[in-house]
Order: sequence, then structure tokens, then C-alpha cells
Amino acid sequence: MSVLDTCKPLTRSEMAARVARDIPEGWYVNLGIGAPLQIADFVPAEREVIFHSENGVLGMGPAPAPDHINRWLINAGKQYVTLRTGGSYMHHCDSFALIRGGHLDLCVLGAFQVAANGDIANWSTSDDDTAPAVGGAMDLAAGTRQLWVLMEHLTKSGDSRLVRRCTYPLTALGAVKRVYSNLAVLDVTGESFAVREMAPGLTLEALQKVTEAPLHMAT
Amino acid sequence: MSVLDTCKPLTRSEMAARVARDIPEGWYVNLGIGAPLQIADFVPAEREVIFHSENGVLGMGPAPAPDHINRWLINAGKQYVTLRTGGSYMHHCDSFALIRGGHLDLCVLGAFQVAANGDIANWSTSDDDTAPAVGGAMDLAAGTRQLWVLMEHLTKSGDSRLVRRCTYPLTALGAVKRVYSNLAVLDVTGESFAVREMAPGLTLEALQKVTEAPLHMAT
Amino acid sequence: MINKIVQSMAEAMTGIRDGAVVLLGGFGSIGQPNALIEGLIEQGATDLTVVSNNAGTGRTGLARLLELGRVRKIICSYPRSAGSVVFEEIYRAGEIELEIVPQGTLSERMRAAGAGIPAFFTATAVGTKLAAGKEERDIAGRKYLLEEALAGDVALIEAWEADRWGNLTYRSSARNFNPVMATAAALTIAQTQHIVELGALDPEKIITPGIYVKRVLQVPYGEPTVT
Amino acid sequence: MINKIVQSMAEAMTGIRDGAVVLLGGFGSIGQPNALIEGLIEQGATDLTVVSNNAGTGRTGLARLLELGRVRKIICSYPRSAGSVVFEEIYRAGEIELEIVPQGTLSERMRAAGAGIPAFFTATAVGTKLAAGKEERDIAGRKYLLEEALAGDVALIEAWEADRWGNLTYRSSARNFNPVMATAAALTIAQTQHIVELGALDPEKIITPGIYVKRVLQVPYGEPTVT
Repeated sequence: MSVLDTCKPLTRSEMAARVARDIPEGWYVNLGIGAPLQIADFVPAEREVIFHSENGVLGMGPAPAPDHINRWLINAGKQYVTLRTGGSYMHHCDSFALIRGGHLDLCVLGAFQVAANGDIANWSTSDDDTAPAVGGAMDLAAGTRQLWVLMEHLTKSGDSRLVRRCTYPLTALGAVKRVYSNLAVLDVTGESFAVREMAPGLTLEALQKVTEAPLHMAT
Repeated sequence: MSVLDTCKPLTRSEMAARVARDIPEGWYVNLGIGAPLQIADFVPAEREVIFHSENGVLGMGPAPAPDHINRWLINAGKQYVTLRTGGSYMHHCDSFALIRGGHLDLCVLGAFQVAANGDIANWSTSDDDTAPAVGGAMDLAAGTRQLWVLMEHLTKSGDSRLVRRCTYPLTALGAVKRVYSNLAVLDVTGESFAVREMAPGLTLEALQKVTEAPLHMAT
Repeated sequence: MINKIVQSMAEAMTGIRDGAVVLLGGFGSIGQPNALIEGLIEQGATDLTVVSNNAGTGRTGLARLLELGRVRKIICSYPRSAGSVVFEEIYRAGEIELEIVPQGTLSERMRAAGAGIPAFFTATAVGTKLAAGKEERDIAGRKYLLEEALAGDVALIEAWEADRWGNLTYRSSARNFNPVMATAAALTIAQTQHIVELGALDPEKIITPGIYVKRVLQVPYGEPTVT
Repeated sequence: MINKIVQSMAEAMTGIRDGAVVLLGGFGSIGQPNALIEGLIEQGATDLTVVSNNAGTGRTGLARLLELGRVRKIICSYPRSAGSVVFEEIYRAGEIELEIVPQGTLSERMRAAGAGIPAFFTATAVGTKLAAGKEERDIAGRKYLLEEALAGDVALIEAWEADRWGNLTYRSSARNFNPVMATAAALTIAQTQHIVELGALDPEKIITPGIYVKRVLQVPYGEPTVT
């Protein structure tokens, strides 16, 4: 019987909502394409969080109504988005200067693996990948003031994504501060992950059983 | 009797007009503060030459009428100017990226000395100058596609400003392509200046007498 | 009178030579100079190096240029997207050289070329396989890579409005790579939806001043479709 | 609700510490944050390093800050202008350290700080006495100097319009050093002639997005005078 049968892992929406809860008003935040993009939907509009999309949009708003699409306005995931009141446009080079210069308070990326030392692998699954595609992941991981990762705790085949040492090609060294998985919220401490929260019904012992990297309870 | 008594040196206005004659339509040009700024007055408005001022003005026009001054619009010499139809503003960093990137067709600077090898000294008159001030001269000299110098042929004490080797602190190495003086128009060739034109009444021999750097007639 | 507006695609494409490094603006299909890419296909230059964030989708535009065997090398950050079938075919067949560059490093390398900076240090990609062969240096306690300027012979870009001096504005996120590519190429050619009188563009709002633009061709195609 | 607009000079100046590196916008007297400089004089921080294109004129503003002995070092391109009497006095008396930086290198060093680039190569100043002590390197047949990023603890800048998110526009050549300094400092404080409602600024025309601005103080002083 798997540990996952004895607890209630978070759904994708619950994971996104959980991350959203930790983003304070006034932060400038970049959400990686894929699952992290959903986080924006769980930040209430009255809590002003300013979302950045690396293709030159600062103050990105939610998807437009079907009859109000601006066809020149997409996000980094190439979906139609809107611009919030107060938002602005910039070119790619200014947009990545903003990222590289450490001006974003937070970036949330998806990942294949995160290591106990904060290394992240999220762009390529093998060294001989045909046509690897990195996009802006390395710039975001190296440049943002604070990097969080949102990912499933386990791969489809049941392997731990929180590892002692990444085996996939790295995106950045020692960049991750915190991981939000469907089983837990964990801080990177350098040697082992500090578990801040677990899914209902889960114990540290059970969580450690499915996690390659060493764990300890956060104090 | 000085060589200057036997010929008719150009006046400041004539020198500016002489340079203006050689600037073709469509060129992007930066004019150094001081005497070079006057060159713009001698480019007829119907010949579209686009003047750049390093404080972020592209398409700079002449001084405004006294009752039409925009007090937020000055040139690098801190004089009120106008913006021509089609002109635009940029910030300092973009403005010097334009200079450093070699996008200007021409810059015309004043100088203390120009050497036969194209070295220019135009910012400081001694190595222990109190509070030297370089401004944008080094960026302009190193960055512009083509650098011309507009200057008196002789110092007030009668020394040649066209020298074998600059004795004043350098602005840039091998940067000057052509010198317009009150006595001649001369191209930099590396060993000696090639004389293209002389003031009325002047001979190569007489010009050489007052010029430290070696001269030869341009072919 | 300065007039950078050209009247035909043939005129716009004049002088693009075999072996040229061609910068292609756009991110996804937004701000992408589709008409100019078709013009380049027609024009015939081959053995090209293409710099573009993506590697084309479907079988038109950049994908078509690739399929015709006209591109020797592609420099991009994200060649793999839904529909990048042509690229994947020829890449697997070993028929194209690929240089993967992180997106921010890609734009900064072009900015450097346009700004007269031959090389700069960045923390992006330190410790990754994209650092292979690059000089690494410790500066103030952090590791950085030295990255070189990336200049184009030609840039093909898309604008929203243009005037006869070549001043350009863009629309929303269609700005993306276009302004930086305009600065980085010896010959920048812009397609534009609108041509306006000189002076009609607000001087405070011009994003690309005409100094960076050699030719402007009006291509009023209406609304883009995301592919 | 994000609101970067502060109501008093004291609030604007909070937290500027002794020893801070302070970037001062403006070129000549245009785009110069005069009110904020007066505020800084009042506030009292000392042992400052000031980065500014010029070194002040007359006996007010930056010149006054110098005269009060509050500036340990000045980094600028052009300290000597008509009226820079205070600077020349204290410089001759050996009471201030001066670092002369070419104007384009000065702005690019600040841009580098804001853009996460610790160092870059430039041809400016090669072979001159300003190259002393700098690493020189041959790249593709030309000589370049390595220049380091120049970051500020504080930037004092002047804008034309601002909103509560700190988005800024500038007016004509008053743009100058202000946008790049805004990106280069940990604490950017803007004085502005006009405050507008959020959304009143055209998103295509915002030059400094609010992410670079921490505090905005309205100082509607009317027209500048060239000194």
C-alpha cells in the first residue's frame, strides 16, 4: 500500500491555491508556464500582486473574455491574457534585465527535480535530449530574488522528485528556496528539506519513505 | 612674417559651413559641444541630416524662438534646442548604446591636438589637471563610425595642433578620420596628413611650416 | 528627403546574401514578420544562420525556410513547441546545427551587439551544460559566465506604426524581440501594419528610432492568429 | 492596495544611511531631483558617495551637499562646468575623492547593475589615462576594457508623471539618467510634477515601470531654470 493511499494529496488547484496564499500584496511575481500559471487565479484581485510575463508584460491579468481578446497580447505560455490597470509593456531585453537584475520578488517554476541543496532541473530530461528547449528558465532561476518550485512530489513511475542530487541536466545551482508539492511544503536548507506542512493524514515518516532527499521538520 | 599673414584663414563660421558641405542627406550626426554645434546652422533644412545629442535627443533642431522655449529640452551643451518633426527622445543609456554601437554616421568634435595616426586629445590639458572633465568625448570618439575634428590649426601661442604624437592626455587612439582647420582640410592616413584643401593663398610648403605633423597632398 | 519606405517586397529583400546571419523578431506568432519571411523564402538566400526565439511551427514561414534546406544553423532558446515538426525532423536527421541560448542571454547578446559591447558576464546558465566552453569567473563571490555579442547581418522585424524616417512603435506584447533585433543588425527591415506621416508619432512613445531601421514595408494583414 | 506615494519629504527620505551610494538623476539642471536633494541635505546622511553626471553648480542642491562636507566621493563624467565653484574648491583642498567615468560608461555601468551584469567590455577609454588599472582584452581584433557594474543604495530621480504603482514618464530631455538610475538602486525615490490615477498612463508609454520605484513624492515646481 502506497503512502498516497493513507493521505489526501493536494489536487493541482489546491496546490496552486496553497502557493497563492503565501504571496503578499505588492510582490512582483513571474509564474512559469504550465502549472504555476494557475496560481494567479487564486490571488484575489483586491490583493494587488503584479505578475510579470517574460515576453514583456508587467501587470498581467487573467485570460480575456472570448469576445474581448487583444490578439497582440499573449503570455510566455503563448496564451491570450489581459493587462491590468497600471500594467505596462517592455521589450524582451528590458524584460530579462528586470529578471536578471533581481527585481522580481518571486518566481514560481515547475521542475523535474529539486535537490536538497537547491539545485533545480526543469528543462531537459537527458543529456542527449533531441532538440532541448530552455526558454527563459535559466534566466528566471538564476535571476529572481526568490525561487519557489511547484511540482508533484513523485514522478508518474513513483520516483521522488526531491532528490539528494539532480540526475537530470541542471537549470541552476542552489537557486530554489521552497518546494510546494502535492504532499508537502518544504524549505531548502542545504542538507535536507525542512518540512513546513504536510497533506492531511501524512506523517514525516511516511513522507520520508517516498522522498529520496533527507527530511526534517521545520522548527 | 607668419604664414597666416600671407593667406586668408577661414573664420569660425566658414569652418562650420565647410564641414556642413560634406555631410550628406540621411546621415545621423553628433556635434560636440562648442564650435562643432554651429555646423548644424549651415545644413539647409531641406537636406535632412538627423542630429543627435547624447543627453537623449535624436532629431535635434535649432535654438527655439525666445517665446517658444521648452524648458525640458536642452542639448549636451546645456543650451535650449528644439525637436524636429520626426525626432524622438531616449534615456542616457540608450543614447550611449547608440553611440557605442557605431550607429552614428559621423561625430564632429573639437580638439586640443590630433596626431598623424589619428589619436585625439580633447579633454584635458595636462596629466595633473585639477578636476578633469571628460563628459561623453571618449564614448563618442571610440564609438562613432567616423570621427572628424573641427579646430584651429594653431594654438593661441602659435603651436601646431596637428602633431606627430599627442602630448596632452588622449581621448581615443587612432579614431580621427579627418581634420577641418581654419587653414586646411586634412585626412588622417597613419604616417602624415593628406591635405585635401587649403585656405586661399596657402601653399603646402607654407602650411607645413606651421604644422608639426608631416603633410602630403591628397591624390 | 529621407524615405525608408519601400514599395515592393523585392526592394525590401535586396542584398540579403547567402551565408547571412538573419535575426527574426517575434515571440510565438506575435510580432513575427511573416510577410518578410515569405519574402526571404522567395528571394532565395541560403546557407543562413537564423536567430529566433522559436524554430517555426506548421509548414509555413520559418518552418518552410527550414524545410527548404536554406538554414545551416539556428540559434534559439525554445525550438520545441507544439507544431515544430519541420525543425524536429531536420534536427533529428542532422541537417541543421542548433545553438541553444537561454532567452535572456539571447536578447542580451543581441543588445550587446547593438550597444558596442563585445562581451558581458551573466549568472544565467552557470553550472549547467549550456556553460560548456564558456569562460567562468568569480566576481564579488558569485560565479558568472562570459557571453559574447550576437550581431546580425539582417534583422526582419514587425512593427505596428512606422514613418518615413523609420521610427517605429509596436503593439502590446508584439514588441518582444523586435526592438533589440533592430539595434543588432547591419540591415534592419521592418514590416508594419500602419504607415503614418512624419511627426504623427509621439516623440515620447517611439520605441525604435529610425536610426536603427533601413527599410520599411507596409503589410496591413489585420489580426494575428496564434499558432 | 499598493500605494508608493508618500505624503512628506521626511517619509521619502527614511532609511538613507551614512555611507550610502546615492545616484542623482539629471543632466545639467534638467531632470534633476532638486527637492529630493534638499530633502537629503535636511535628512542628514553623511559620508556619501554620489553618482551624478555633473558636480553641482552655485551653492544649492548638490553643491550645497558638497559644501556641507557630506560627500566622501563623487563619481561623475563632467565635474567642471560654469558655476561648479564649490566642487572645485573642495577638490583642490583634497576634501573629496573624484572618480571620472566617461558618460556612456557611467550610464552603462549603472544599467549593468540594474540588469544583473557584474561587468562588461567596452572600447571607450582604451589607451587613455582612464584605463589605468583596468583589465584590457583583445576581442576580435580590437582592444576593450572591462568595466564593472555600479549600483546605488539610493537613487533620487525626477519624473513628469507618476501613479500609485510608481510607473513613471519623463518630459523631453529630462529623461536622461533618471530611468537607468531607477533600475540601479535598491531604494529609488522619485519626485514628480504630476500624480495621475492608476491607468491614466498609456501602457505603451511608461518609461520606468513601478517595479523600479519604491517611493513617489509630488513636487509640482513648474518650469526648471537652466543654471
